[in-house]
Amino acid sequence: ENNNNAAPQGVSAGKNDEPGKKVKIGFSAPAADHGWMGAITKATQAEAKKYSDVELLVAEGTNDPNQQISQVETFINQKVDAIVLLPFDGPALTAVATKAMEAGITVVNVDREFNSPAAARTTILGDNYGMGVSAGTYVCSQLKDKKDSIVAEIAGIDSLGLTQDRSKGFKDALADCGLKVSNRVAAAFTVESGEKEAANLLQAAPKIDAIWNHDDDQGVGVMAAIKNSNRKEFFVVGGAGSANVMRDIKSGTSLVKATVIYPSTQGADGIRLARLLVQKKALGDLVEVEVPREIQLYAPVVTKDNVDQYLPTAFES
Amino acid sequence: MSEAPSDTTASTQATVAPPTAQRAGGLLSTGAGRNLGLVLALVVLCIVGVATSGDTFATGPNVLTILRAAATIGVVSIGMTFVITGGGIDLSVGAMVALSSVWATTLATQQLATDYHWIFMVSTALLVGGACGLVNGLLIAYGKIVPFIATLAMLAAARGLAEIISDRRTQIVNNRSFVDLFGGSLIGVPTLVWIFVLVAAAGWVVLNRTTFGRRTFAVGGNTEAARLAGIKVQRHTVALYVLAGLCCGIAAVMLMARTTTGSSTHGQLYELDAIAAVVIGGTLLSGGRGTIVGTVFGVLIFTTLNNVFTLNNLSFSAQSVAKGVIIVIAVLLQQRLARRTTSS
Amino acid sequence: MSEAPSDTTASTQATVAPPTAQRAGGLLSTGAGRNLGLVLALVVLCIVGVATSGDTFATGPNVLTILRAAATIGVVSIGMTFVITGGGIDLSVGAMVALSSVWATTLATQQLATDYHWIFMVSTALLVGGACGLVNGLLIAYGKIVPFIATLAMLAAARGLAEIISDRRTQIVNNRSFVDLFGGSLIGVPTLVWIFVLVAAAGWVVLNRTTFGRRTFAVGGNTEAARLAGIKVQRHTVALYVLAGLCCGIAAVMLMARTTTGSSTHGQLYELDAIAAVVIGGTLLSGGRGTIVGTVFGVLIFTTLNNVFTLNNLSFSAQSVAKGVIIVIAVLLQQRLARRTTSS
Amino acid sequence: MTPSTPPAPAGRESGAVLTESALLTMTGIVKEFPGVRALDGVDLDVRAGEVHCLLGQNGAGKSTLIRVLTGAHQPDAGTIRINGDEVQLNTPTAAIQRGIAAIYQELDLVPGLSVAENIFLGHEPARFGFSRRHEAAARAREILRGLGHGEIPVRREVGSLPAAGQQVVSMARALSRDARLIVMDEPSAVLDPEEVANLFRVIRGLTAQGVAVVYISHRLEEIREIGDRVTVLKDGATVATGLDARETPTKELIRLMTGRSIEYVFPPRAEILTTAPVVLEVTDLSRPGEFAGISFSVRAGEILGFAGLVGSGRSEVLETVYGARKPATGSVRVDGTALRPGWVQSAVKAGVGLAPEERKSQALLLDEAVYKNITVSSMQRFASGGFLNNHAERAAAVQLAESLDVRPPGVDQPVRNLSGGNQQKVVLARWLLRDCRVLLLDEPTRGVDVGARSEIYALVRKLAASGVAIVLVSSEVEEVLGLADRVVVLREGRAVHTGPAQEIDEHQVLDLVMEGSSV
Ligand SMILES: Nc1ncnc2c1ncn2[C@@H]1O[C@H](COP(=O)(O)OP(=O)(O)OP(=O)(O)O)[C@@H](O)[C@H]1O
Ligand SMILES: Nc1ncnc2c1ncn2[C@@H]1O[C@H](COP(=O)(O)OP(=O)(O)OP(=O)(O)O)[C@@H](O)[C@H]1O
Ligand SMILES: [Mg+2]
Ligand SMILES: [Mg+2]
Repeated sequence: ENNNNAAPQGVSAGKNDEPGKKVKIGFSAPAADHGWMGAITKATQAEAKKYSDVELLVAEGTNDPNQQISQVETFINQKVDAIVLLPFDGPALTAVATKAMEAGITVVNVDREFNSPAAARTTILGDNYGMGVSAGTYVCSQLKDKKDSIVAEIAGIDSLGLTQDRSKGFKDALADCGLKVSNRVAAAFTVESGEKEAANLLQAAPKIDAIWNHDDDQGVGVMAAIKNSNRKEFFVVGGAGSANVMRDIKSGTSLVKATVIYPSTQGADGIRLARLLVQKKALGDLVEVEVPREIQLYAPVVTKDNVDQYLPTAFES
Repeated sequence: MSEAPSDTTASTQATVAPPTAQRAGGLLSTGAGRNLGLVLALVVLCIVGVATSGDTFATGPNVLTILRAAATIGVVSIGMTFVITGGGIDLSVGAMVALSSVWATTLATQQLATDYHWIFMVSTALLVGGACGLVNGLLIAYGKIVPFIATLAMLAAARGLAEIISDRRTQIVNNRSFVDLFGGSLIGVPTLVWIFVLVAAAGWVVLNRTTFGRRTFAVGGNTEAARLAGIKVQRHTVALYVLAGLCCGIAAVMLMARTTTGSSTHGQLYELDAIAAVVIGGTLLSGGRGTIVGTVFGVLIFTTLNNVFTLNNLSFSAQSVAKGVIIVIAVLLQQRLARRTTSS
Repeated sequence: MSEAPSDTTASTQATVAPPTAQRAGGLLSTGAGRNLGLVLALVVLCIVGVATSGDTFATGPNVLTILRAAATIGVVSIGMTFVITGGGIDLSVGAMVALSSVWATTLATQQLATDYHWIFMVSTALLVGGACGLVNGLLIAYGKIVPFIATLAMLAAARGLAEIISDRRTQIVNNRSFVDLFGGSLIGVPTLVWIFVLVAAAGWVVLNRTTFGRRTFAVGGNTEAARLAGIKVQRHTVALYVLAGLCCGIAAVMLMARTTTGSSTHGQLYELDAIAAVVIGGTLLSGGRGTIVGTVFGVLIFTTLNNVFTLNNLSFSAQSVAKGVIIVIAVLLQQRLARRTTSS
Repeated sequence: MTPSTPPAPAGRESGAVLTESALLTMTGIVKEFPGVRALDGVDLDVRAGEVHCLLGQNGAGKSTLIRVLTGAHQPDAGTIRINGDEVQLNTPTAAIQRGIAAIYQELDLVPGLSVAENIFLGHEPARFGFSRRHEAAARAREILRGLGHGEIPVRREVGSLPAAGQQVVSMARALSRDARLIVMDEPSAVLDPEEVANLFRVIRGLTAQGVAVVYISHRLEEIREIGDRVTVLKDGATVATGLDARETPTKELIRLMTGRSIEYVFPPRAEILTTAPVVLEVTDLSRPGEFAGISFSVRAGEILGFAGLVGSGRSEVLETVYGARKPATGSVRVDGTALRPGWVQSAVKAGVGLAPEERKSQALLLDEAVYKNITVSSMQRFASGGFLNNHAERAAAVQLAESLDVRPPGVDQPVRNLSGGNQQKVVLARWLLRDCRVLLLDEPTRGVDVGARSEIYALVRKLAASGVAIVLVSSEVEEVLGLADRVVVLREGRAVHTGPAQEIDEHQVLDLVMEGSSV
């Protein structure tokens, strides 16, 4: 059970936390137009504050690659030591990230992957496909006797690659147990869009057995819509793992029976790794003296049984 | 002075068009005619809905779903109708909804609501919306900043402020009686829909039956004429933006009840949705002509479109394309129809 | 009927103020004066930039960074200036950029580029942009759909189509020579900036020195008068939207070079950014008055603002608030200045 | 035409002698616009119950003075007294409260509102903010009836009324306030003789009740008929005041206004050769509800005049010939080639030009410079490969502006800043610049002052002499008869008479126009 990378005390206990050389880190991320992205930025800033030797520069969140590129260029001009970059679109930021690396700046790629290994020193990824698989597997485990079950999916922003990956994982996992997604809508990761799309979805499908909702923040809206419809015949699996949902799961009275974690601490981990890399330190619990090239975070399923383990690091959406 | 009958006939000729053409034109231009196209577009949409998923589309719950979805953006659009009729535009509506919802769900406000009454939450939302509208109005009327820029600035500022206040968290509404009342139903119809109906009715009365409404047309249609007629144009402009802000406050309350949250991400792209509904309803973007009934239809058309798409399980991208095509067809149809009935 | 010379002199004397005052007024009202405010706003921004982070702000690379960021949206804004001056609006620019970038980076197009020349990618982007603009123009000029609605429909349709074509995957540009050329530099200045400069210069010449530009002002200022003056209003309107579409095609090429990708998510909210730049530059949203120089300043002001923010490490949300406040202050300042210089 | 005088005891004599105490005194009024001193020390005094006429050339400052009086402009210097008390008219409301109402030169109505709503704009009958529509409608109807236009539907949108109807609404609006002083800025410009007579009847009724009227017009014969006293403005200053409206010789008035003497006559006609080729040929043109069966032809060098009442469809005929409206039947040929119906381009290409009736909405690019307005229809001439030669363009415009005496003379200012009459000259200049085969002139002298008017007459003649075929529409019968070679009289959309101008006189035309009886 020690697969959880986000346990805060674990890594920081060693001598790595002792102040070292000053590190100037630039951070750029998409617009905080949904809870998870807001949590990412917050966690990143909070993490940076913990270290007296880290100076964090935060650029305005933007969904325009053009503007994000110029933010990275500005960081290069400012001669920062490292850049933690959560690109709106991985491939679109690859060129400028490569440029930063060539300028001797340590680039840490977060969440959305570049398409060139030369563009980042290390990459921290959530497991979007794995998230879908986890959710699908959980749904299968709950519905294994009923082959004609109706499964619905409320996705996030459909034009993002990560949504596609999640949906693919979900579909593949369901296929393994002979289920399929009957109804699917895409919201926009916001509470409001979640409510709106869920309300429509509930009309489209008069009977449902399970719903997977990609994002717990939009899930608040989804649950509001479900409550409005007075329907109770199904269970809901969440995504991302917000504290609210975990508390609901813990209470046991909610329709939400499980959620799949998509860690919102990726940016914070990015800060730590960037600092270690610039200060030429190793990752505490590994024997290896270099920080690994890629770290993929695990997407565990949280249920009533193990919720206490995850609640402390869950994000308050 | 004797009025020779022949003279009167001659002057009738000069000052008004022939009576037959006039009656038809009058009827059509005052509402039924223009709205006929909108009604038709809506009816066609409903027929498509029934044809493709009749079992669910035509049910009571689904109709209520459509209405509930229309309610929030509908209230915002009513406010927008006033602003646009008065010759302005408001890009900050979405941001004002977000800020109002966040401010009305802070710990402090919710504490007040818990201790005393949820009315504190509602009035906070209205106050915040009204205050933002006031700032918009002052900047535009007295600062002489073009509405587009002034409200764009408000958009950025209000959303930023909402993020700061909420610390970018989704704030959950704890007050049960608030959620039960506004999220509930009255005689089988959701409270939200009642609110929309009330706001729309009030909007219609104000726009068409009060001096305030008539002056809105004057300010939007011919500002200089309005000024020369002794209308306090600047004060009126401020009032219009305050009104839009208040509508955003109401919308925030509705959204808080509907989603049980306040959030800085609420109301995204409301500005586009509201303007689209208003314009498709027949209000002139250049001001001076506006219709509440048209706006209501505009909102219903967009919401029904969304519902029909979802019922049919269309992919998101296909929805987009279809939406664009349908809007164009609907408008063309409506225009053709309006032209034919007017010319006949 | 004979004109006594003395009379003429007298009347000139009486009705016209001393020549110096007149010339000053004329100069100020025709450009330098209005732009003076914009120049000042930009200068103030730069002073703030230098004061708060002089070591990086005033360096060559940073200036190039600002210019590079301004280039793409700048080209879009030039096209938008034409459309708005001609009395229209184009909400679909961002979607057209996305669709052009996607279409120009499909496997098929890239294969052509690899086999023959990257010119195929560029011309695909221009063609797609131009074609979308053509559809916009036809719907507006001949279909008589209001520009707001027609281009809103195009926004939805083009973005949806871009998603379908790309299957919502980001498409990587493989053609090295394309990326090297457009992503590279010429005499120390990035190719993108050169393109922006060229497009802006061409735009200025066309708007101010050609019959096409003159007609644009006429159509935007008074459509009926333009029609009766013998201008082919409909054809001209179509041309304006095609021009905007072409600019989006160029912007797509620039974005493809800058990001080395084509994607359906490119160009988000470009419509708002471009309109804001155009309007803050002094072009009238109601048409008939437009300035390319103003637009360029508008774009530079917004881009510099972003740059100064990034350099100064303001908190995320505070940046939003500050942006709103600064826009308002800049516009107020500019107006006050323009008024003072004109009245003196 | 002899309009019946109202039975009321009112009259100009009684008005003039009613009271000698000044109701309004304006002294030393100065108003400057950027670059232009529009008013340069104007004095004006108006007595209760009189009709005080304001005369002056285009751009003399009449409208500006009026706007100062109604609080629309703030004067830079000078005092305004009402009943001897000095007042500050900072806003239109302040002026309205002091009993000053106005009919502005440019119709200031809200097109989207109904007739009744426009009449009561700003002081709607209301209770608790709710408008009392029935009361408004009833009162509006009453006022309109008093104006002799009870037939105008009070719930109709004003934007759908023709210009004459809108002018009536404007008048009704001024009357809806209990005004002591009503200012009328060229109210007769869009009215035909019949309507003008009606207007005068109303004015007499007003003065009989002690209301003072300030009346502005470029038609001197109107001044003689209705005015009591005259004030003349020239270049923004009062050059004469308190002149007797009936006794002062026309020559004197014109000299005061223009500083020179002008023969207010029409230039002599040239002989039209019957062998001259027919340039414009219109056959059986009709549009249901507007006009029917219109046929006429114009030879090179000929001027064809259209006479008729407002609303008889003259403008529609011209616009249809031009292609701005699509005819239901009929054809238009220029030099023998048929034009594509309803297609302005085709007319323009064939060398047809139209100076439309409504200069503001149909002709002018208000925010553009004067010279750009003049050259907009002839741009090709100054362009090579699409690029404009600014120098040649401006030079041509300057020359025309000078020959028409457009004031102030600079061609770079926006047309919006010009006075009404000067704007009209700019519209004319546009078509003079373009070498037309056929020129359609709709009310070319509307709002144009005496001096410029005779210059325009001379120009039109000169154009005709150079071989242009001209069609002229004017509500001033005298103008049609004086300038045209042949006259068509329209009545309710039908040509009731066509013939040489010399063979018909003003009375006959008016009889035709109103009763349709044959000559
Ligand atoms: N807003 C303005 N800005 C600049 N100049 C102006 C403005 N309004 C009027 N003027 C100028 O003031 C002068 C007087 O104009 P005004 O309209 O009062 O003339 P007018 O006597 O009414 O002429 P007309 O008989 O043609 O109506 C003109 O030279 C005009 O160009
Ligand atoms: N916008 C309109 N709506 C309805 N009827 C109109 C409109 N404009 C004109 N008409 C009608 O068309 C006919 C002709 O109008 P118009 O005033 O243009 O004639 P006219 O002979 O050109 O007079 P004038 O020369 O004074 O303008 C009238 O019956 C009038 O009522
Ligand atoms: Mg005037
Ligand atoms: Mg006419």
